[in-house]
Amino acid sequence: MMYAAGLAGVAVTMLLILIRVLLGPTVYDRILGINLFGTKTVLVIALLAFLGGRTDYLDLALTYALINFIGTVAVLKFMQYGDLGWAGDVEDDSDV
Amino acid sequence: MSDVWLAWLVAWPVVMALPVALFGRWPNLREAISLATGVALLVGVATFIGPVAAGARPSFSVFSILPGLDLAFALEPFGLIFALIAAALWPLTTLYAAGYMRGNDEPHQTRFFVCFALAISAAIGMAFSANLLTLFVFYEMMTLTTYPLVTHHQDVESRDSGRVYIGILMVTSIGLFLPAIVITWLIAGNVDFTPGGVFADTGLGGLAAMGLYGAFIYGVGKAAVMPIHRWLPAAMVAPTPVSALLHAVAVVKAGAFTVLKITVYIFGIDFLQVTGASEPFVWLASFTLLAASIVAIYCDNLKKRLAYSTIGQLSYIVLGAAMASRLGAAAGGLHIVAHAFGKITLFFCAGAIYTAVHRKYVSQLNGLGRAMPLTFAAFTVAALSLIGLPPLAGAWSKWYLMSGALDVDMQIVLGVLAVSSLLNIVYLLDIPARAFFLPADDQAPRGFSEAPAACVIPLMITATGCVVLFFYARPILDFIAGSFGSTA
Amino acid sequence: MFEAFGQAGLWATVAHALSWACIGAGALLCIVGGIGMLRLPDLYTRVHAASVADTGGMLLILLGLLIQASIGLVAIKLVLIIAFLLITSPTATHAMARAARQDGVDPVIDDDNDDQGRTR
Amino acid sequence: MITAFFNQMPVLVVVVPLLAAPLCVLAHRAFAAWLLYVLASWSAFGMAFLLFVQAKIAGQVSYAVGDWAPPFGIELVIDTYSALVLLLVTGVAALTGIYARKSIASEITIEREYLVFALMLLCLAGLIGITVTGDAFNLFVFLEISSLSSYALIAMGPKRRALLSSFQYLIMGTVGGTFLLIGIGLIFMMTGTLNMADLAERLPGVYDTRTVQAGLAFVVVGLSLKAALMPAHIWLPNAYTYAPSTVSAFIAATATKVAVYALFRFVFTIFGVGYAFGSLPLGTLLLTLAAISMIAGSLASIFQTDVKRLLAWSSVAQMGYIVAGFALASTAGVSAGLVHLLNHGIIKGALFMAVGAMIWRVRASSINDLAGLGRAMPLTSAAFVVGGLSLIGVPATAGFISKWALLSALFEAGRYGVMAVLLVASLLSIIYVGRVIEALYFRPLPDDVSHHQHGEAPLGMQVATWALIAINIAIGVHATPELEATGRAAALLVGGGT
Amino acid sequence: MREHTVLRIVSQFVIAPILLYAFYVQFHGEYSPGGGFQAGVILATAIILYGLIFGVEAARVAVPPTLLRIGASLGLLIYGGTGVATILLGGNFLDYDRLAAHGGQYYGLIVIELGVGITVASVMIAIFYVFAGRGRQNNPDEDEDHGQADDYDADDIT
Amino acid sequence: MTITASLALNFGMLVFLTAVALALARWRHLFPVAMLTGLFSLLSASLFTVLSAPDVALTEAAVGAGITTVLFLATFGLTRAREKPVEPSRRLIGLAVTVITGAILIYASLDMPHFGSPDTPVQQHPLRDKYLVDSQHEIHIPNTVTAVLGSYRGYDTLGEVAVVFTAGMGALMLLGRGRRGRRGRKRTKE
Repeated sequence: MMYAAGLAGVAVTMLLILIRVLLGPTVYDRILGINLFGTKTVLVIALLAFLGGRTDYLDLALTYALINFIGTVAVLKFMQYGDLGWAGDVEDDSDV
Repeated sequence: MSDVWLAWLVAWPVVMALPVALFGRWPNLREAISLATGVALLVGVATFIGPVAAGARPSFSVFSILPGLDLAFALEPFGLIFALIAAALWPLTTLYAAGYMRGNDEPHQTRFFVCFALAISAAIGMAFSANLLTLFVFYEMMTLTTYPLVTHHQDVESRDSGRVYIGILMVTSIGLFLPAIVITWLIAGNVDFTPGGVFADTGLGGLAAMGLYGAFIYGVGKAAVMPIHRWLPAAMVAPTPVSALLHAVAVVKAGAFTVLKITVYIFGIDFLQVTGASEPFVWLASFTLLAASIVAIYCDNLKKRLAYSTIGQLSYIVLGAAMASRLGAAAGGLHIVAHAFGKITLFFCAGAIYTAVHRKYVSQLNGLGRAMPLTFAAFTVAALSLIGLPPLAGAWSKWYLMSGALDVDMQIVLGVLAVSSLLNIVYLLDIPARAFFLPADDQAPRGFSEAPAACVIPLMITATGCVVLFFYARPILDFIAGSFGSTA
Repeated sequence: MFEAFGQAGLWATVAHALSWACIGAGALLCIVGGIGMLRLPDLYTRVHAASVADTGGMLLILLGLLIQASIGLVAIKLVLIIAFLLITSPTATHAMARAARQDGVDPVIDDDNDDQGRTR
Repeated sequence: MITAFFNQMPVLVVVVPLLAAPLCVLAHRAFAAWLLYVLASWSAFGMAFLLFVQAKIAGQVSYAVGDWAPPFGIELVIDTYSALVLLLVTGVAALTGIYARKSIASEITIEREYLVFALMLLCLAGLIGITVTGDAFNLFVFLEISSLSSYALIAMGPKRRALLSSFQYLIMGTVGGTFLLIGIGLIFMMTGTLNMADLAERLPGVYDTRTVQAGLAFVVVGLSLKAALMPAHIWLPNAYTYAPSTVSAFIAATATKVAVYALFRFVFTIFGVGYAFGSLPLGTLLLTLAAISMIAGSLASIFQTDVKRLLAWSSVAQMGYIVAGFALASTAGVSAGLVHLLNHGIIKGALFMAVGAMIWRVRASSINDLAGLGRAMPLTSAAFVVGGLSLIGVPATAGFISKWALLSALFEAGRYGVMAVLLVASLLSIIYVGRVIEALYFRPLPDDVSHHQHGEAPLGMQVATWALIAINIAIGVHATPELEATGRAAALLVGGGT
Repeated sequence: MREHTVLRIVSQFVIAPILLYAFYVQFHGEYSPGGGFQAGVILATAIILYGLIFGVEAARVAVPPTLLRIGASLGLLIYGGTGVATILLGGNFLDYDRLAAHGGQYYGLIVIELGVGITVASVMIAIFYVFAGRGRQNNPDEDEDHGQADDYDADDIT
Repeated sequence: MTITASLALNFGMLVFLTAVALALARWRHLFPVAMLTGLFSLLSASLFTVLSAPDVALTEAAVGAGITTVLFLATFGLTRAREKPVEPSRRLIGLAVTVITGAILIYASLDMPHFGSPDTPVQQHPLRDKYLVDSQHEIHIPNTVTAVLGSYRGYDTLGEVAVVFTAGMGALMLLGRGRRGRRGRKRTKE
């Protein structure tokens, strides 16, 4: 029951995020949304694993948690350089 | 002679085409080989006369092309006659061609002689073939090997003509002949040349038989029944020896021969008589005959006129076949012989005239008779033979054709033949008449100026042949008829 | 489930209640974050709402699950997931916000103007 | 040991080329890769021949991969039908090996030659895999291997358009593959099995479900796309035209043929004649499409100025012939379709090889550029002539046998209309073949052709071309063995399916 | 991307666990979801992340393309070779029971999954290299090529 | 309870998927499209999880969410990131094909066995028992999917590996360095 409730909550959140992704308006909104969506998927799968009693599904959640990051990095890099292979400016250490 | 010799005889010119091709650098050697090959072929074919006359029917199956269908040869009198004509006229033409090609400095002579040999091989193959499929194989081989001869000059005109030539012949053969063979095979289960035909017990209806017969008549484009005759005048762009041997003898006779073979051995005279399947084609042949003759009158180009004459003469043979009478068919066979000698002489003459004085239009021939008496004498003999005057070969074939028509109560054919003979006189005798009786123009050579001997000798021989055949017509007819069943 | 009021039973009940609370709160937090995503005026405020609510919601829900899990592989995996998400999610958000800033997406400062900040 | 080898042949014929491909990549040298290709393709050809004999003796060779009895594991099944197609594919591949060395070298950088051979091996393995498998899904897997590799190979063509045409092929091919997969999925859903024999056993029970009908539709459409049947042909002319010569020859001779093989393997063996042609109007539909293919393909072919494109359009027409034969669903018809499938493979392979040799010489493929080559390259041109005549259906060539068989089958089935269409299409082929031959022989060499452009193609290219031509003529003069084999296959398909 | 200090450091933290996890999926596939394919992809993801952060050239140094070419081939060969080995041991193709008296299937599966993993990882990384390595910024000298791309085959068949 | 939840979840996922798919088709700018495909993968992976297919979900997650997005973006680095407008006629053809395919699929679904019902042909075929029960003592590994893919249908998997290999070699051949320097011309870089 509690898993189902959690699931419902996360699903509603996913809906809201999806609307934001579809609406935009900037690309960053979409990236943010998709990133969040990924996290929510992790939650959904984790909850599903417990709901169905198949805890080995957690592997899936783990995979997501790891891989979702890459998509975001790739998008950001592409947005900044228009290219994925570019090593970047090593000298520029202005950040932080 | 063993039966396997049939296959060897067919292969012989092909084999010998190889040395001809190899020795292209040495024209004398090349042509000697060609000539020797031709003579050997003639001798080889002639050895079969005795056994076949004695009633032997040698046959040889090379291998099966399709299950139940062999590439097979079988000899019967009619095929032997056709083979003999081709084999006999080939060495003559080779001799003539040697003179003509050199006299006119033609290019690609080696290709010419090679293709020539291949075409003869195809003719022999057709003559010997034991079934429709074998015949079709050699029929197509002949079309293909004569195509380079037609386009020999490789200029725009010969290319265009070549297109017409190969186009019509291929379209008709693939489009009509082949399906007709397939259908025959499926209906009769057999496409062997069988005395009495293969359709006897198949329940093939009259109308269907008529359609099938039509598919054959028009499928065999080489028979040049109108309206698919256009290829023949087109082929006249070829050098004259080609026109002489191939488009007066081998190719066109191959067409007529095929039609006769199909009529007699596939449909069977009796079957056609009962069903009346071939009757419409009597009228088509008659129409072709008259129309071609009329066109010929208006042709100024000598070779073209002869070509239309050939179209007309071929229709005699088709007529003989289509009237569904044994005698008519045999007469058609005889006409193949008679016309072969007549028409090759005429073409030889045309070539000789071109070689000697480079003229190819009828209107330019005025008064040349004195300069080239031998040529024009031969021309006259051949023309008279074609018109059908005794004592020349053509007389008999027309006579038997008429008798055959009477046998099957087609009196109107007599009228057609009579009218056509008149037209023949008009367009053929016109030429020697001009040569001998009209005054020559300014450029005409004054003295004796015949073509080279290599050109003149063959045409003299063939002209003599026209006369000699007159006396042997009946034996030939009987020989042919022997295989067609009794002649009434 | 509540077989006896023994030590183990008590612990089970408490754990159950605890995880209920965690998951419920987490789900609620997620929804709040979602609403924030949808309703807040510009990118940066959305980042704020989303990031806080998201990390919190995620943490709570997974904690709720962790409580349910027995010690073992499952628990380790859950911990790993939590660790990863805790590292990567804010990093991604941070990088994104930074990129947006560099790209010139302006925050909406003026309260009267509810327009969404946009340049692209 | 020998027996063991014989028993393992069904899988070895696939595995040898499949594993030769990574070896090519490891070797990383053009020559070594070529050698591997030749070795693998010839040994595959040898095994194909032995399998053909085995199938003839035993009727059907079955092999359980992993020793899991079918339907639990994947079964490889070789009957005469697959053995014949297998012979065609491996034979053409083996000859392509001889042909490829010089041709590839002239069109592709040396650095990536090894990849070309690796991909050709993969393509070969895919095509072989399709023919020998007895499992519906396995067929799809190998179809994907062959398709993927052919996309890449076609894109390697020397012109930039090659990329575009490969992309077009990729789109159509992927759609086709997806449809096939959906179809297989649907019939799996209704039967619970993927093994062909098992499917054939279980499908009759669910014949009247809409799911199975839709499954058939998806399979047929999907494989028709791969086979380039008329409305789905648009990828073919571009793909064949812009691919490297070797690839054109190989793919034109095999890829579409194998797709047709697969299509009718599904239709006859899995769905059954009675269902596809009795209950559903598949026969009429396919015949109509075939007739349209014949006419439209031939017509389009006439107007081409590029020889490769001309041949490609002619292939569209010839696919119509093949499908028309199969679509009759009679023993004679299927046999005729199969005969033409084999013969056309041989003919088109030879023609593309001949054209490839000309391209190797003149670096151009428009008809005008070939003018006068009859003298400069007599042997290659002669090969083209024989191949062209075969396409027309002149006797003593394989094309004649096909035409004979097809005409008989159509007449027997009373399909006079299709018969007429076939004849008209053949007549059109006279025109397009004639145009090329005329250019080769009866037009002079252009004046600006420098002397080094004279001369024949390298020996390897000629040997391969003439080998195919020789087979072509051999079939033409003695087709009895071929017709017996196809007749056997047809009897098996038509008789065994119901 | 190196100027993103946070990103860089976090990535360095993340790459190692991803690699570890890939091996877990690879060798634990018999007990939990996943296997060679998934492991290969995850492994590739780690390398790709490295390439994203430090540039493709750096990644090429870490995992050279030659290695990938060999890996891709080797994986397929391992898989097919297992089948050939079973044939040589007297069984049918891929009949793992022949590999060992007991648990042949298990060993067979491990080996072939390894083959799958190697091939998939190599191919995925190789594809990333060829795609990303041809980008606009990474190969400034290839920019001209883009400009003249349309006539690059000017001396080829036209 | 579980069934209802999973049905509701199924339904929800499908609605999400449809929405994303429509957006994918509508958006002209390919950049967000690439991101959306990632999202699409996430959704379908969740769906697979709901359908109890963890192996497929794992693959979808690894490939769809990770690699695909990266590769899409890498491709945009080589091409334009904006879709060229397609002429209406071709769009019409596309629409027709899609509608017809959809219609046939719906037609096909009319006679499909009910979802989750135990008496479907798939459930009743001996294959099911073989794979689900016998495999445990024949192969001795708990993950049936691995057993089926690796052993029972190992030959298919070999084929799939070959597909991957083919794709890799194809990409290497077409895009690898040195494409320009053909026929004797030496490549300039490295």
